This record gives sequence, structure tokens and C-alpha cells, in this order.
Amino acid sequence: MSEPSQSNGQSAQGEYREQHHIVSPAIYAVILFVLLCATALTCGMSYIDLGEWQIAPGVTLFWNPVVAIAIACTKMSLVVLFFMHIKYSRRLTKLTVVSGLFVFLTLIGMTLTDYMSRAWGRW
Amino acid sequence: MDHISPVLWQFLDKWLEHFSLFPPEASKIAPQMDALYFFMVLISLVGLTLVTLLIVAFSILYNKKRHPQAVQIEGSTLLEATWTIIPLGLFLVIFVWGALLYFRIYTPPPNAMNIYVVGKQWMWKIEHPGGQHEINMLHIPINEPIQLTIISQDVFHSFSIPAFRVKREAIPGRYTSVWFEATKVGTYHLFCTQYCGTNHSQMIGDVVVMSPDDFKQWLAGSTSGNSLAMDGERLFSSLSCNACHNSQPDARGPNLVNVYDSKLTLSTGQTITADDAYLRDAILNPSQNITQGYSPIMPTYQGQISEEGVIALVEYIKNLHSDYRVVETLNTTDIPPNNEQTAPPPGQKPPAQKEVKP
Amino acid sequence: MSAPTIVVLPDQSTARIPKMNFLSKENGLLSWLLTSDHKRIATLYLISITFFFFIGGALAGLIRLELLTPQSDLMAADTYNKVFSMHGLIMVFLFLVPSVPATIGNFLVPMMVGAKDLALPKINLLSWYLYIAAGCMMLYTMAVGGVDTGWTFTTPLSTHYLNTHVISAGLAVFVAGFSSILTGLNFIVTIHKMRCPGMTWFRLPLFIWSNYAASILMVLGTPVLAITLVLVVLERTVHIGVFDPAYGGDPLLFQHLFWFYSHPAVYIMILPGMGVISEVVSTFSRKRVFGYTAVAFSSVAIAVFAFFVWAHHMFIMGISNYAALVFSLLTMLVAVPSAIKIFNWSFTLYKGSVTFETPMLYAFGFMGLFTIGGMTGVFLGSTGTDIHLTETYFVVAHFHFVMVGGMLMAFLSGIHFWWPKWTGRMYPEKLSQLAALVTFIGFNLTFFPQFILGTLGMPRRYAAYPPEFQVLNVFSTAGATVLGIGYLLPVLYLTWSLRYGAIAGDNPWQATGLEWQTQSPPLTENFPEIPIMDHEAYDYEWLEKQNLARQQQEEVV
Amino acid sequence: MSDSSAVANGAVAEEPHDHPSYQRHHFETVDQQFDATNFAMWIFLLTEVMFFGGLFMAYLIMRNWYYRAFVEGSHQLSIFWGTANTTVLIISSFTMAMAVWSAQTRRQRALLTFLGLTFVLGVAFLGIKGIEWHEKWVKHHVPGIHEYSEQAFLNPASDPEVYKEYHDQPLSPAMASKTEEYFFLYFAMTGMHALHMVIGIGLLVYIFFRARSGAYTNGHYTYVENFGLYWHFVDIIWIFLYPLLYLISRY
Repeated sequence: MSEPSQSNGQSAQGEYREQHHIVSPAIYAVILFVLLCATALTCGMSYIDLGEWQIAPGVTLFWNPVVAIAIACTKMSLVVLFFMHIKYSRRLTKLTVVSGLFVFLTLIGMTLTDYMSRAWGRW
Repeated sequence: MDHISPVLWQFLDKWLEHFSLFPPEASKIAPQMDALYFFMVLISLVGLTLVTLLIVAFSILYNKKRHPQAVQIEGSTLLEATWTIIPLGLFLVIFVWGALLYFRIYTPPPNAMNIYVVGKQWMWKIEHPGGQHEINMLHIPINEPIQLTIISQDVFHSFSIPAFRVKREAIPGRYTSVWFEATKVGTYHLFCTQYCGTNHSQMIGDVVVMSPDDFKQWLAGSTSGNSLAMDGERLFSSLSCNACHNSQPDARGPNLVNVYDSKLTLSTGQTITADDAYLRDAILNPSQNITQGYSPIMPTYQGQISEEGVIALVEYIKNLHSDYRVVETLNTTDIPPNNEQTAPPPGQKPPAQKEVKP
Repeated sequence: MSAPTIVVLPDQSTARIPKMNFLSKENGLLSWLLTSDHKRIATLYLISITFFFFIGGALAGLIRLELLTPQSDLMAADTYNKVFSMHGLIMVFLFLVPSVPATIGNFLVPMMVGAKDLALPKINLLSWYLYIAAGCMMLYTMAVGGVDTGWTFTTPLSTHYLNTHVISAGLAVFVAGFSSILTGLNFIVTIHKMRCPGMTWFRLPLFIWSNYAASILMVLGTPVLAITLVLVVLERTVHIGVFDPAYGGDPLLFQHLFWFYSHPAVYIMILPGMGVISEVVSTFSRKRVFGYTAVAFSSVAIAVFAFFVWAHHMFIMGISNYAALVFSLLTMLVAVPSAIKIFNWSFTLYKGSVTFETPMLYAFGFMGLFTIGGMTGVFLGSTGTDIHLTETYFVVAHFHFVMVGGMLMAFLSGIHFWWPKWTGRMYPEKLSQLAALVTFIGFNLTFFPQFILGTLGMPRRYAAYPPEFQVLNVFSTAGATVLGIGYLLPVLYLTWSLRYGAIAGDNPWQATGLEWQTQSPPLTENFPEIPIMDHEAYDYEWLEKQNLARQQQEEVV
Repeated sequence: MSDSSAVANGAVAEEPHDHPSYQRHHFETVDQQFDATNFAMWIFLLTEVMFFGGLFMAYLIMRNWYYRAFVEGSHQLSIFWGTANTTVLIISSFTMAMAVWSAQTRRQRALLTFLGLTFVLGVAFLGIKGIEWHEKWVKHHVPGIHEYSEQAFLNPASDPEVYKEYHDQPLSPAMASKTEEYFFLYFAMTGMHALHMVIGIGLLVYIFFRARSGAYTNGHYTYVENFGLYWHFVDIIWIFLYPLLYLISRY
């Protein structure tokens, strides 16, 4: 998480400039439009049965939730990148966001190692 | 000795009487466990002496009087590498060794004799297959692998026999199992080690290891007349399970003969081995465990059967090797099936196909 | 001035505490309660955590007294349960977690990075008020009858089977959690954004590195505990939830979520202590810490690995054996950085010029006890032996070696080390050395027998136990009394020194940290003007040049 | 995090000349102040992510165990109101972004308008949530506090307007009782989200009045920017809650 290159908090004034990057309302409007479309899309998708995929006996993957989550993630990244100016902000801030997601996935993933392998040897 | 204060004397007396530094090794696994234990003790001692030596030696050699001017040293990659890699290596050895032990303790051998343990606040209830019930006591024969199938009916408990070096959590709503093979006749402590409420420290008992003959005698002496399976059979008919599970070709429920340890295909397409855990689950939450080809009409028995009851049923189903018993039960019972729950919804003709392959 | 004895106190006849300092700036209770000065907030924290430490300590005393005899005769079983639960809750959430970061860390982080204050001073004050609120709720819980869940809130016991005050205790921990989140947040921001010119990451003192690592854990781990406790409280109030199997929940889910915080919490408690040890060992061997980068990165490594090992608290709890393998392996990995640190500290003495002031003695104590604590951790991290040792007194002994033997030793070491900076006065050296010795002896006498007890299989949290365990328990209790004296002494003589202690001067230890280059007690804005870091950390040659320069000036004058 | 950048405090008196009124005394430059507080906000959002993380974890496990219950439970939610709410919140996110933009470009009227719009949309969101919750209350689908009814799941036909849409099979009693788990999580998650909305709206009002006095159009828009981050984060949480709670197999 620590970035030696970011090292000197105060002396490197130059680094702050891009912080003040101003995103034009046009971009905001476009993003808004895309987000609304995505909402409509994900809502519509849920009415269609996208079927499932038998990975292994007993382990099936349903496509609907996958698609729904995928769309949600896209929307999230749009909001984060543009509304929250991550696209224009410093590497440290980007890193912060990434590390947050990483730990979140750790929580989910490592817990699932238990839940998913509990039934092993039982089928 | 009268000039020693009686209190001190009592204390010394206690000291001499029961003062032990290490628990008895009374099971097959115990020596293996202790081997690893002492290996780690050794490593710790080496590590500790090393650190102490370094500190003491350096403090003597380089204290201010001897060595007034410090020499600035950046560090040494070589040394860093040494004390990164050597501990890592040792820890990995410990990891592998421990893992082997772990799997040995938690995978019971197929020929093990199964005893059920139910933990409740604040007692252990032991159910022998022969129908012997014990509380806070566990009688077992020597030199025979014993598997404990453990469950709790309220909170977390933990079934611990230090002399055997085994311990397993009793989880509410799930079977866990552990096994051991006693090697020394005697009486050993049985503890609940997971904090479970007010009388946690009263939830202790004895494990009595007996020679095979004594054990036979004990079994004969303390049997309640009918075996666990027979209790199960009684329950089976009184709950009129046999109204559907009657192994008739047009039965509404799957045939239970030889169902134990067989591979079942569930309506979800998942195949699963019908072990104790599955059977218990199928009785308490039928809707999640529907055998393929049957409709979800079985009512839940959650809260209607005690854990002991479920154990008896499971034991009954386990020992169900021919239709004979079921048919018998069918004839002996005169309780009508409570149809408003078990009757299939109109328009659904349950297929008669059987899922069980022995 | 080459190689003086380290403690160079100014001529006591002329020396004065500087008129203008953060203590004397303003007076009156309000000026303290509304302060945004990190040093004053640190002082507030110091007072409050000491208060809670002695409450927790008193409870510990009761526990040891009860265990003097096999029967539960001093108090009834449920009283005993409440006592050890409150002891755990208070010590963990109201003492250990805020101990070094919120007091010493709060006092030092801005000075060490060369800033006037933490990045968010008001948030810092808020975190203290949250802590006090949590403390009051905890005291309330205790007053109205206590809670007997143990500090682990195990479900379904806590949600369904107990009728004690689980809710207020849970909320207290919730609030305390947020206070530590805010502290951690403040540190991270300060360390990233408030460093003075020239203070690059690799010029930071190791105390900063370890507090940074701990802060990461606080910020990312604590919220999970918070939401878990919210779910517990909900489940307890509305009688439906995700943890109680009776409702179709999964008690292991609670274990996962709880330990996802509570294992990293162990590192939250120990990492800042390690930072203190790095500073102390370096100072009193007049030598740069051996392998600076290794120590720095080992802190970060611990912080990162800490998130991957929590399920080693659940090996026998019926998690999947395969998951147990994964977590056990990662546990072995997280043990390595601690080993690295220990060896680096011992080698810092090599070719140093070592003196044995009180902080150094505590540091030695830390190194020895933490080695034992760490190694016994490996006993419990290895799946096989964990089966036999977990949930027994072995665990109790293990984490007391890490927490009390490690963290508390480090805390006392740090308090003594920075006391002159904090108050401008010295503590009585001989007495404090005695105290350090008493603490060390008392500690070992108290907790070492518990390793044997655990191996014998004596379960933890037992109000009554089989008689053959008595002898060792008597030893343990005897040790506890000694330990108690060892902790009482510092409070007495430190308070005494506030008034009668010798004037310390700016830099009695001849240490190199930025905090020692300003007056003591420091100004409210720490430095007359923002310093410029033109040398590496622990650069004793630089310090001697400084001293020479100052001497020449004085000669000129 | 926000207040640190809020009001100027007395300490500026040290050197009044080269320091703008809103710079806190312990910062060297305004840029540093902006950067620090902005970074602090991000760290805070990190903790928020983990805070909701626990809930998502619980949701994941329960949904996998009791899939049918979750399906039929979600059929009880009104897809119309759900989608409406998503739209409302996304638009409010847009207006918030515009508010930040107007603060950056020192347009006070625009700033006030957009803050006002955001406020209205936020309140609208809570209003709609209220409607939905009330509906659950009437149907006795609030677990725990208001005696819970499994009727709609044991016998879906008893709930015609949902039934004619989805023709749900009746759940077995065992599974029907698990719908309570679904609604527990539904209320826990939406409740926690709504709580964040309420806090957000509170701050919004504060900002609005400070903005009226021109506090954010003098080049110092940090507070608005940081509040924006918070608002967008709340929006993102909802972006995930929507598919997870409402859109479980509508077909």
C-alpha cells in the first residue's frame, strides 16, 4: 500500500495539480445515460432465463446472477472512475480503492474456501 | 513435622500426591501427537536459548564500558536470508507433520465402532449402538477403534479427552466425528472445553477404558433392553414414516433399505453419499434433500424429534438391510398417516422408480 | 562529545521546564476537553486506558483468587464467568487495542514525521470521546450485572441462551471499534500526507512503519467486527438471524466474521509494541537498527498476511479439513516476519555500545517473552497439535505471553522511554529498574505454569477444576500477586516524578528521532519551524555532529 | 473526515497574510489540506466497504443454502419501486457530481440548485423505501417484530397479484420458514443503506446552508468533493443491493 515514489507528502507540489482536474458536465451526462441503460438492461435480463452451466456434479453455475453482478460491477466502476474522479486522481488513491476491493474479496474468498470444501469427500 | 504449619504441610502433601507435568498417553494417536509436540518444544528451546545467548553475549561484549563507541552496521542480507529461510523451513516441516496428524485424527477408519454423543447444557449424553445410555461417562473397550459421532442440541460444546489427545467441537445442528483407539485400561478425564454457559466447568466426566471382557459384561449389565436401532424402529412407526417409506413399488417416499452409504442423486442433480449427516438433514429439512424422482411432500420434523430421537432413526436406517423390518413395522403399526401434510398435491403422480443402488 | 554516558541531564540547578509547552499553553478543564492537540489527546488517552487497565487487572486478580482452589468457592460459577468475560472485554478492547497507538502513537506519530499535528485533529478528539463512550457503556454493563459471553460473543450462546447484558456489551465494543478505526485512519493519512520535507518512506522511524501496518489492520478489519456485532444484537432482539442454526443460520459464519477481525486484532495489539522495541533497542545500543528495511517490510508483511489466517481459531470447530490446511499453511508464513524482527533486534546490539536503562530492560523482557509467545503460537497454528492444545490453558498462556509479555512490556518500555519527552522530567531510574525486574519475574511465574496446565488438558474458562491441577494454579496465583506489584510501582513513581523528577532536557537518551530534537515537553505545534529531514533514521554520527556544533556555539557565546 | 476541512479556526491568526481563511493551521499548503482530507475520505470509504462486506458475506451463504426461499421472497418485492429507486439514486448521484462541478467552477447558483436537487432525490428515495417497507409490514413480512406470516409461500395462490406474475410453486414448510432469513437480510441491508442515506441527507442540508453563504465557491470545495464521494459510495452500495435483492430469477 505504501508508495515510496509518492514519498514526499508536501514538497512535490506538482503532484497536486491533476487533483484539480475538472470533469466536464458532458461526460457526467454520458455516464448518467449509460448507467440508466445498464439499469434497464439488468432489470430486463432478470426476466430471461439464461440457463445454467454444470461445472461438476452438484456444482452448477446459474448465468442470471453472474450477468447481474457483472453489470453491477460495470456500473460501479463507471461511478468510481468518473463521478468519483478516480480516473483523474493520483496513483495512491487508485491503490487505496484497489486494496479495499482486494481485502473485501479476501473476506469472501477465504471464507468460501471453507464452505465450498466442506462437503468434499461426501459425494 | 509439627513445626511446619499445617497449611504448608497440606500443600506439600498435595504436591507430592497429585502433581503431574504431562498427561498420560492412553491412545494410539497420543505418542504421535507428543512426538510433534516435543519436536516443537525442542525448536522453541533452541530458538529461545539462541536469542537469550545473543542478547546476553552482546550485552556483555558490547556494553558501554567495554565498547564505548558503537560501530554503525547497515545489516547483512546473508544473515537476513538465514533467519528468514531456516524458520520458514522448520515451520513448513511442522505444518506438514501437523496436517498428517490432523487428517489421521479426523478421518475415522471404516471398521470403527460408532458411539453417538449429544452435548447439552451442561452434560454429555452418550448413546451406545446397543442401546446403553450414559451421562458424563463413556465406557469403551481397549484396543478397538471407536468413532464418536458428536452433535450439540443447544450451543457449541467441545468433547475433549486429554489423555487421548483428541478434541472435537459439538456443533448445534451438525454431526462432527472424531476417532481414537484406547491403549491403556483406566479412567480418564472428559472435559467440555468450549465455553458453553454458566455450568461450563461442571460439564466434565470420565472415560473408562475396559478390557474386552469387562466391556462385554458392562454392556450386558447396563443395556436398556432394546438397541438404539429398535428405539429408532419404534419412533419410525410412531411418526408413521412407513406410510411413505414402505418400500412398496408405488411408495411416495424412497425405499430406505440399504440406503445408508449409498450414492443418491438429489432433485438438484447433485449426487451425495447418504451418511449420518445426510440422513439427519433429510429428516429435519426434507425439502433441501429430495431424492430425484420424488416430490417434496415430506413434512419437516424440525423440533418434533430430540437429537437422541434423530440418532435412533439414523441408527435404524443404517441397520435396515432387508424389506423385512419395514414390512414388519408396517404391520405392527396401526397409526394412520397424517394425510393433510403427507398427501401429494393433486395432479402429481409420484413416480415409483427407486433411486437406491446398493 | 564522543561516547558520553547516554543520560546527559542538563545542570539541574539551572535547568527549567520551558515556559511555553503543550501542557502549559492553556489551563482549565475545558482547554483539555476541547483540545485538538494530539499530545493532549494522547495524555487523555493515557489516563483513561490506565484507568481501564487497572479495572481489568482487578478482575484478573479475582480470577486468580478463584482458581486458587479446585472448587468454585470464592464466587459462584456464573459470577466467575462474568468476571473473566469483563476482564477479556476490557483488556482487549479498552486497553490492548488502543494502548500503544492511541497513547504513545498519538503523541509521537506527528512529531516523528515532522508535522504540527495529525491530519485530522478533530477526528482524533472524536475518537477519544468515542472511546470514553465505549468505556462508559462497558462500565454500565458491569454495573447492571455484567455479561458472561466471554470476549468472543460465541453464537448461539450469546444470541439465544444467555440473559445477561450482551447488547450493551456488544454496542460498547462496536463504539470502541469506531474509535480505533478513526485513530488508524488518522495515522494512515498523516503518514502519507504530512511528512516534512526530506522525510522519505525509508527515513521514517520503524515505530512509524509498525503503526502504519497496525493502522491498515484497524481500518480494514474493525468494520467487519462492527457489522458482526450489529447482526448479533439484531438476532438477539428480533429473534431471527443468520447465526443461530435454530433459525437456519450458521454459527460458523459468526466465527468466520468474528475472527476475520479478531485475528488481525492480535497484530493490531502487537505491531505498535514492536515499533517501540525497535526505537528503544536502537537508542540504547547507540546503533542503527540491524536490517532497517527487513524490519520495516516485515511489519507490512505481517499486516498483509494477517488477513489470511483467521480460521486457525476454528480448526476443531468443524470447518472443512482442506480449508484448515490452507489456513494452517498461511499461519506458518505469518510466523516468519516475527522471527525476522526478533533476530534483527538482537543483532542490533552487535558492536553497539549497550546501556541498560529501564526501557532497555523492558525491551529485553519483550524479546524473550515474545519469542516464547510466538513459538507457542506455532504449536497452535499447526493443525495436529492444535487439536490437543486449543481451548485449554495453553492458549491462555500463549496469548498472555504475546499480549502481556509482549505488548504490555513494550508499552511500559515506551512509557518510560518517552516519559522525559512527555513530561519534561525523569523517572527514578533505580526504582524503575527494580519494577521492570519484578514485572518480568512475576509474569513468568504467573503464566509459565499455565503452559503445563494446558498440556495437561485443563480447559480454559473453568471456575472449578480437578484437584491435580491445583499446585500449578497456586504458583500462577502467587505470580499474579508479584505481577500486580510490578504494575503498581510504575504508576506510583511516575506520578511522583511529575513533580519531583529531575529536569530531563531535550534529549536525555541522545536519541536520533525528530521528536528528540525539539524541547520537552514540546510546543503545541511540536517544532518552532517545520524541520527538514536531511539524514537517515537512527543516524548517530549526524547526532554527534549536531552536538559538537551546539557545544562550539556555547563556547563562542 | 469532513469537518477537518470545514471551517477555518483561530490558529490561522499565526500568519494571516499568505494563508487563505479556510486553511487549517497544521497544514502547510491548501493543496496538502485538500489532498489529505480527500485521502482520508477514501480510507473511510474503505472501512465502509468492509462494513457492508460482512452483510454481503452472510447474504451469499444464506442465498446458496435457501435458494428457493430467496427466489420467492424476492418475488414479494415490487420490481417497479425497486427500479424506480435505482433510477432516482443514480440521478441523484449525477446531480451530486454536477454540484461538485459547480463548486469547482465557482457557480454558486448552480451549486445550490444541484445540492437542492440531490436533496430532493435523496428524500424521494427514502420515501419510496418507506412505501416498500410499509407494504412488507402490511403483508406481515417483517421478520421478528411484527408476527411473520409464511402464507404467501406455503400457498402462493393466496397472494394473487404476485401469483399471477410468477406462478410460484408452494414451498415446503421447511423452506417457507427460511424466507424469514431472506427478509431479515433484506431489512438488514436496505436498513443499513437507508441509515447511510439519512446521515448523507443530514450532511447535505448542512452543506446547502454553508453554500448559501458562499463557503464552497471561493475555490475551497473540498468539503463538497468529499461529501460527493460519500454520496456516490452509498449509490454504489444500492447498485449492488438492487440485483441481489430484487432480481433473483424473475422469469
